[in-house]
Amino acid sequence: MDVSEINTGDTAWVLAASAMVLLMTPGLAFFYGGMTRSKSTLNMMMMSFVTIGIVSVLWVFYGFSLAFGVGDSGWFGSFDLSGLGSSVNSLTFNGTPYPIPLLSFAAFQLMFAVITPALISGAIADRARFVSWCVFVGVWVSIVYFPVAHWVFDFGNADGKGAGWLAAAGVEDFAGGTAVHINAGAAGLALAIVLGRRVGFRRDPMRPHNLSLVLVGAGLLWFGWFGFNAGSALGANGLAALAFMNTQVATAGAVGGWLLVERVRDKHATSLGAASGAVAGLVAITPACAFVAPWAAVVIGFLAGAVCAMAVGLKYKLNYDDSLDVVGVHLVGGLVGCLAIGFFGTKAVNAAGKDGVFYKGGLELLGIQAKGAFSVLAFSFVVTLIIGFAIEKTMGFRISRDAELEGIDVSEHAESAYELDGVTGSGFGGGLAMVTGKMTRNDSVEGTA
Amino acid sequence: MDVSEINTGDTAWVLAASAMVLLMTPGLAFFYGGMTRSKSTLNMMMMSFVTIGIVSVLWVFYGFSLAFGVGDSGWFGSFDLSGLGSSVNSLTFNGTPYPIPLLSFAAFQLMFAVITPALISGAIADRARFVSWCVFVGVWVSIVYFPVAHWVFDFGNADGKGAGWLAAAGVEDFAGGTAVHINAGAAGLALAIVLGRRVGFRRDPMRPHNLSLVLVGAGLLWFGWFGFNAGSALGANGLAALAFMNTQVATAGAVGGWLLVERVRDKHATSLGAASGAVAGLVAITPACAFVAPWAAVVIGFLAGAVCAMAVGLKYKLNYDDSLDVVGVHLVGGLVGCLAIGFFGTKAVNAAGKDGVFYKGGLELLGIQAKGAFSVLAFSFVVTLIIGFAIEKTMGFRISRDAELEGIDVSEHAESAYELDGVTGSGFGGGLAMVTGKMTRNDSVEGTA
Amino acid sequence: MDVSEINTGDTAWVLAASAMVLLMTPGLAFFYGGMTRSKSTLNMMMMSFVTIGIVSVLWVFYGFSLAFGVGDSGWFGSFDLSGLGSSVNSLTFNGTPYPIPLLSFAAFQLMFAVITPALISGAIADRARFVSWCVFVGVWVSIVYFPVAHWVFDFGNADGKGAGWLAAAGVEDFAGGTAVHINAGAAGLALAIVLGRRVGFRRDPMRPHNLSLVLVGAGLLWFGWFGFNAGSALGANGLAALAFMNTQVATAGAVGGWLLVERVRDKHATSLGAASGAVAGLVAITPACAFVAPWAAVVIGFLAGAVCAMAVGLKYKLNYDDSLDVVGVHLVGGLVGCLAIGFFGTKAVNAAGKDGVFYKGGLELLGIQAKGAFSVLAFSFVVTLIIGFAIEKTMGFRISRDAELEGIDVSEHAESAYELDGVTGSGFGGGLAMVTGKMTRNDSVEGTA
Amino acid sequence: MKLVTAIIKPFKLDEVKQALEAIGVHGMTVSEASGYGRQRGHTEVYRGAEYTVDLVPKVRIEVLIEADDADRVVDAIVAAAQTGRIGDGKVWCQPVDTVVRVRTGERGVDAL
Amino acid sequence: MKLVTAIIKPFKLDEVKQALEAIGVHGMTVSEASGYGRQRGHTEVYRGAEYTVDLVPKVRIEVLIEADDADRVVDAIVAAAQTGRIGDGKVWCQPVDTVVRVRTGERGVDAL
Amino acid sequence: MKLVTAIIKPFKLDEVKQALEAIGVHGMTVSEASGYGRQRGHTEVYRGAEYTVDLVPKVRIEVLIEADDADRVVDAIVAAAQTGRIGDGKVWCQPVDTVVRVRTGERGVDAL
Ligand SMILES: Nc1ncnc2c1ncn2[C@@H]1O[C@H](COP(=O)(O)OP(=O)(O)O)[C@@H](O)[C@H]1O
Ligand SMILES: Nc1ncnc2c1ncn2[C@@H]1O[C@H](COP(=O)(O)OP(=O)(O)O)[C@@H](O)[C@H]1O
Ligand SMILES: Nc1ncnc2c1ncn2[C@@H]1O[C@H](COP(=O)(O)OP(=O)(O)O)[C@@H](O)[C@H]1O
Repeated sequence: MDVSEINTGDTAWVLAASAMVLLMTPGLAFFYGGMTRSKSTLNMMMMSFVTIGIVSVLWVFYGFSLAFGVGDSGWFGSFDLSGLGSSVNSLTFNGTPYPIPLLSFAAFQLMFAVITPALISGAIADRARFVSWCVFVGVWVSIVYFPVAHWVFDFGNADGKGAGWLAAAGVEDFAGGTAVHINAGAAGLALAIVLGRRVGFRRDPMRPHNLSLVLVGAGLLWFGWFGFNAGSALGANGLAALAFMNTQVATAGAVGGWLLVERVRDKHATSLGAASGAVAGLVAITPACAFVAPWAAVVIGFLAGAVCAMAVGLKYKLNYDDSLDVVGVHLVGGLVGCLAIGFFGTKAVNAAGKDGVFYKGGLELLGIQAKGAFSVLAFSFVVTLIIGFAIEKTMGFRISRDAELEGIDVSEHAESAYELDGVTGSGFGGGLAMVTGKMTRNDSVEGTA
Repeated sequence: MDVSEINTGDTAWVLAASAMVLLMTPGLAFFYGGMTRSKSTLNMMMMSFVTIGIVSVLWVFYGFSLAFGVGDSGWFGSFDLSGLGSSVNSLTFNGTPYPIPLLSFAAFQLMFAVITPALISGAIADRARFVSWCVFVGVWVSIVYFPVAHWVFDFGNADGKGAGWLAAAGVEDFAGGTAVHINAGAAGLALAIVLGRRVGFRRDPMRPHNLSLVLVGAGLLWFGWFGFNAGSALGANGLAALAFMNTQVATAGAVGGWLLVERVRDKHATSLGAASGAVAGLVAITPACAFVAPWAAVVIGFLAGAVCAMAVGLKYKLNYDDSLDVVGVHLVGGLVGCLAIGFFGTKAVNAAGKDGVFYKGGLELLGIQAKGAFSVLAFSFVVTLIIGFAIEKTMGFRISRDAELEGIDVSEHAESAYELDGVTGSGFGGGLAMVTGKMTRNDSVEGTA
Repeated sequence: MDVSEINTGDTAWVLAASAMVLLMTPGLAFFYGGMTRSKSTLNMMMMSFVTIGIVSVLWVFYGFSLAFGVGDSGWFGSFDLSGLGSSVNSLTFNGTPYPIPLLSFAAFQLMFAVITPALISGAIADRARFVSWCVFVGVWVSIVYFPVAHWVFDFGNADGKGAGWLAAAGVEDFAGGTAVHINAGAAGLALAIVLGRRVGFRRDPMRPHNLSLVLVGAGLLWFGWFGFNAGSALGANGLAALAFMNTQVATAGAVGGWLLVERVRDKHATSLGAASGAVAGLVAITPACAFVAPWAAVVIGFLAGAVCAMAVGLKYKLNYDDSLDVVGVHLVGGLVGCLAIGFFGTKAVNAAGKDGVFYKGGLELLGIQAKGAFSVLAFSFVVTLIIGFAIEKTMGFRISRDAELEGIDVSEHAESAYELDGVTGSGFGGGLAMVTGKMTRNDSVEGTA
Repeated sequence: MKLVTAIIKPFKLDEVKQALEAIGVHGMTVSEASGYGRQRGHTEVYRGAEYTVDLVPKVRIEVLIEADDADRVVDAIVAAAQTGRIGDGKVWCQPVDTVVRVRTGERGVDAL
Repeated sequence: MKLVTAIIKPFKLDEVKQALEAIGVHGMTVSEASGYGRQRGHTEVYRGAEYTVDLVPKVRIEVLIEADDADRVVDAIVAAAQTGRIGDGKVWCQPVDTVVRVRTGERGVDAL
Repeated sequence: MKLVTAIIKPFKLDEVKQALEAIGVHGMTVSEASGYGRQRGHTEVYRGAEYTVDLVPKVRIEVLIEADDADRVVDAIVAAAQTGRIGDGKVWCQPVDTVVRVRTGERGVDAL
């Protein structure tokens, strides 16, 4: 294939979509950060931001290669793309050729690798040592995410070999219901178990400290998710448009589903519910967005919203502290979406797909989907448990009880998020903060002005 | 037209633009949400978020069809596109063929249908029952927005029939000055009348509780509006570039116009003024962006900024409580923009347009524009008044005085937006909140930890 | 060149990128606005918003022309494009022809002209008269930015003449390391000197009042920067993809570099550090993004993060009050990036570039880069100093000491950013604010309700 | 000299201020407080669980006055702050040894 | 009548509330405060400089009681708020002339 | 035992703290307040209407001291907080029956 064959329209869409997906991780940081108490919001957001840093660097050196490198295995790629040292003219091949630069494909996929571990962080809010989290992210993407991305997203080399084993098995997962959401959800459950419950879990309300911030996050996630789902078409075409439309209407349905459950159960529809419902819908439609009709997307979204609204209560019953509901939203929502394809999938909208139960396709597709979903779930849960306990036993994964009570922002980052009030935020900081000897290092606080 | 004829570049732009327009509704939520008092910000934002949900679902089932379905009428479409069940390969036809997937056109137009009712919500801040708002949105889009979108945006079927009556009359409204802004502004006025004034209107300042949030909203709106206006070219071409440039410079002019009025009148230029001015400029250039030269866009923007800055005081004079100035900004700004085309419109920049007063075109174009603007204004105002009173008389539209005083966030959503302070936000929630019997339903708050 | 030759894919990408770059300026407003104390955040954000307004208007009338107008000089353009009155069908020529509308190129470049002066504002937080700032922006872009943009970004007319003297000299600056960052950084230093130190500098901590807002800003900047860097390819191609990937991984490296320095020096990695590190990396990779390999981008980013983390302490040592570290991040980061090309630049990734020190290119490229960087630095610093002192001597540039102590938001804008608390934010404003005679102007506060 | 302290409902602040002005008291200090008592706060819902906030927002007013004015001031506050509904608050009066106006150093009644 | 004021660590508020309920005190007023004393606050880092915040978050509780109950109430608060670590706070008791319940105008003990 | 309460301008807090340290007072409790008096607050503009905020930000300081120290402490605060401009605030002194240190249960002077 010659470089002159680049399709600028496809490339434009993949570039724009990649930027949109990058924005999802800060969006997630705000969504999660607003949900914590004010004493731990910075740590929550830092977990996302540092994940962008760590995963992006590893991606250059071996991550992309491990996931998409040319090799024979269905389990992982190779090391032949390490360093991403290709010229600007290489094009993309993934099962079939795509007329977009290889680096744009690599950048797009990178954003998926970034957000997946970031999603996990919600399960361990308020209590994880920051250094341990950094180590966890590096290890986890290397032995969980990069391989699983190969399983699901690699459709093979030009020689017809090297497709991921789930991709080869016909699992339909357009944008990462398994590799991203079930994967992160299962890992979140494992880490919640490793780290244990927060002080005050099931006693204190621990309500969101800033719902505006939660909604800012939800808005940016929703926006970015169009890149995530419609960008997964790797081109600006009808498939992308279908994925786009389904993403929108499923999310709409899920907002409705969640709020309806709240209204009936609690008599009030909450803004946290609207935000959570939106995310649940986005999660559920992720695998399905290019395989179902728009009306079916509404139904899948509605189901996901309603089911997840009920699932977030499970942690209180089962007594694990999945603090910001990674399990209830991403694992459960991911399962709803992956399995729903088995029912609603139809060749009528996308000839590349299969017909599901409701389209006379029988149970075959559903079976394949279940295999994909549960394989990833089991692998991720078990390996994460091992990594988590290994870190816990060696360097320790949890901060002290006192630090947790005072707030992890102060203990891990020596910062507090807000200085809004009249006394401390008035700018008469000299009256309130005393400078320690350390300050002399750069002479910065002798009286001046 | 064959599927091979899809233009990937046009499609890429319409997809990106659609995502940008979606982001405008959360942006609007923040813009409005920051302007309310802290006790009603969540309700304000919820009105926008739930509108995304409701309208998107209706769009699938009949909304898109009612607006753009193939039929003979100039008043509404048909039901032939219900369910959006088309294959991924359908292309778009609207007056002329567009080489983009039909679903991308449907998604783009959906975002307009979403934001229009959301705009209305600003007029009734702090006091509308949430359920009544949901019902209102469903009814209003069905009998006001979907038809009006047909009037203005439908340029007819392949058989040459079915164009909207205003489109057929030659009304120039590139991106929705009439269908979106005048429509929402007139409806906002009607609802403000139906619901009546807030407790303390004209006595308490009711100043914005969070101007950072207002500016976050304004920033996202500005960004998304490029999708709104330049995306309305339905392709990546010179018209889109003209619309893009005009959008930017008109908005710039409007910030200047508004701040200048403030500076002269109040001696201070405010950040609320900058944000409001930006929105006023964006509104005014919406219909005009592809019909005028950039220098004219600056002038139109400046005028809109200055006029709207003065118009927002009207509500105090006329004693209607258009709480967040939907009338002063969207109705007035929309009128400025629609009528300005009659003066500044020129074939020199866009051969498809007409020449206005300043280009020796005489009063013809101005007359057409006035007809378009006032037709939509009158229809929207009257029908909204009827819908509003119908809801008020049946289920009730306004919350109780006590609930309003305590704050609608608590009364309608059982939430408060911020828990920032040392006592309630310290995470020692157990010390401050007592759990009612209800909690036992899911056992969630027996002492643990 | 015929209009039919427009490339819709390239155009789609440039339009999307332009919108993304516009969003950077609000993003910057939040990044800066969160870093100030709560009493001066609105002023900080207003400086950015008003800059969008002023520069956009000037751009239409002469800015674009002065930078890119057809002329013979290497120092500035001409006035032949004043008014941007071109038809929608003009295409772009800048050294070579680009199949995108001229207006899309003008819009894209406008966003650069907007953000550059906005960057400067961080150096003079809390203390600049708003009117003086407005005047400064108008003058500064006219005699500093527009010419410098010509020097660096204009590659000449169709007749082969009129390229900027630095562009002609072979300075490699893909997206504005010199014209944007070094330029703004040097100007920031000059203005910090002109305005002098804030009351309490080096005595009070003056810590960020809202780190969530800082992170929102950083997230939007990161997103928008993909448009900035990858959009500078002016097309959707391999070069854009390379720039995109490098932008991401350099930023990732910089977050790592900054946090590592903090961890070692202060024992804590802060969220302000993560946000600042990201910006430092984005700055440094800006000139280099299309000339180096991804692994080199990681290294450049890491270096920039680490060096800038140390450079922000300089102001305390040298006793100038560059309040939000425009010098430490943009000047230093810009220098790191521009000079790094001299080492890491390679034809292997981009045939249009030159080989640097590490690719057997010797010192030639490094010399050229140094010439470009220091020419812009010196010109900007000196001219800004002159403009600054001229404003200071004539209209005055600094607010009074009392106004600064009370807070510039109140003194310059008659607003305060937050009304969150129970007393003032409770909506019982009538209880807390007394209306002066002025209110009678519009009758707005006689008892009603 | 006496110190009168009042805990009232926030939306009554304006009326109390006016009532005090009316009887010639032109200074006071106001702060935020939360009240615990018979009155219960609103209900909040979080993830399907329902909470009653047991601390209710209140405003505290402190007024320094001449000893002789004590009853008049207390009565004025009570009259202005009363709604008759639970949670209206308390007003109390305490002895004060000295008062100084910081600006001038004046003591006693002159400091008011 | 007495006024008991207590400055305590914020996370002890709940236990103090329960202790007071236990001895029959059903009303109090709570507010935020910052304490300066032996206890030092946490450390914050900003741009490479390290600060120790010398004001530590505290909660202030005010309880109006009958004079005879003073010791019992003070003791109950001290017992409930004690952690034994520096910064536990202070409790003090002051005389009060009158107390009025705003809702009813009742005075003295009836107002509690 | 006495309780000295001072309402001062917020930016004077640091100087008052230092002045108290200088005369051997090492503990105090600080809180936010809003003052109403001769001093008027700043002006805010909203949608073309102008408001004068009549509550001005203040800081309240409470210091428990031995009765004998009262004058010295009051004088030190007044000296440190004075700017000579309207709104400098008030300082007053009240009797206290008992003080208890929560950490140890110590009473009276030992509790300070
Ligand atoms: N014993 C007390 N000491 C101090 N403050 C009290 C006491 N009892 C009540 N309060 C304050 O008075 C407020 C009103 O009391 P509450 O019992 O709710 O209603 P009411 O006074 O109308 O009977 C409470 O919110 C609290 O702030
Ligand atoms: N002299 C004082 N007057 C008023 N409040 C005081 C005084 N001394 C201490 N406090 C309050 O008591 C709190 C605890 O005092 P501190 O000296 O830190 O510990 P401890 O009481 O355990 O010795 C302080 O944070 C402050 O709020
Ligand atoms: N009678 C009063 N009771 C309680 N506090 C008062 C009283 N008068 C004034 N204050 C407090 O003292 C502050 C300063 O008073 P003000 O009259 O403005 O100036 P000055 O004390 O300089 O004459 C006020 O803001 C208020 O907090």
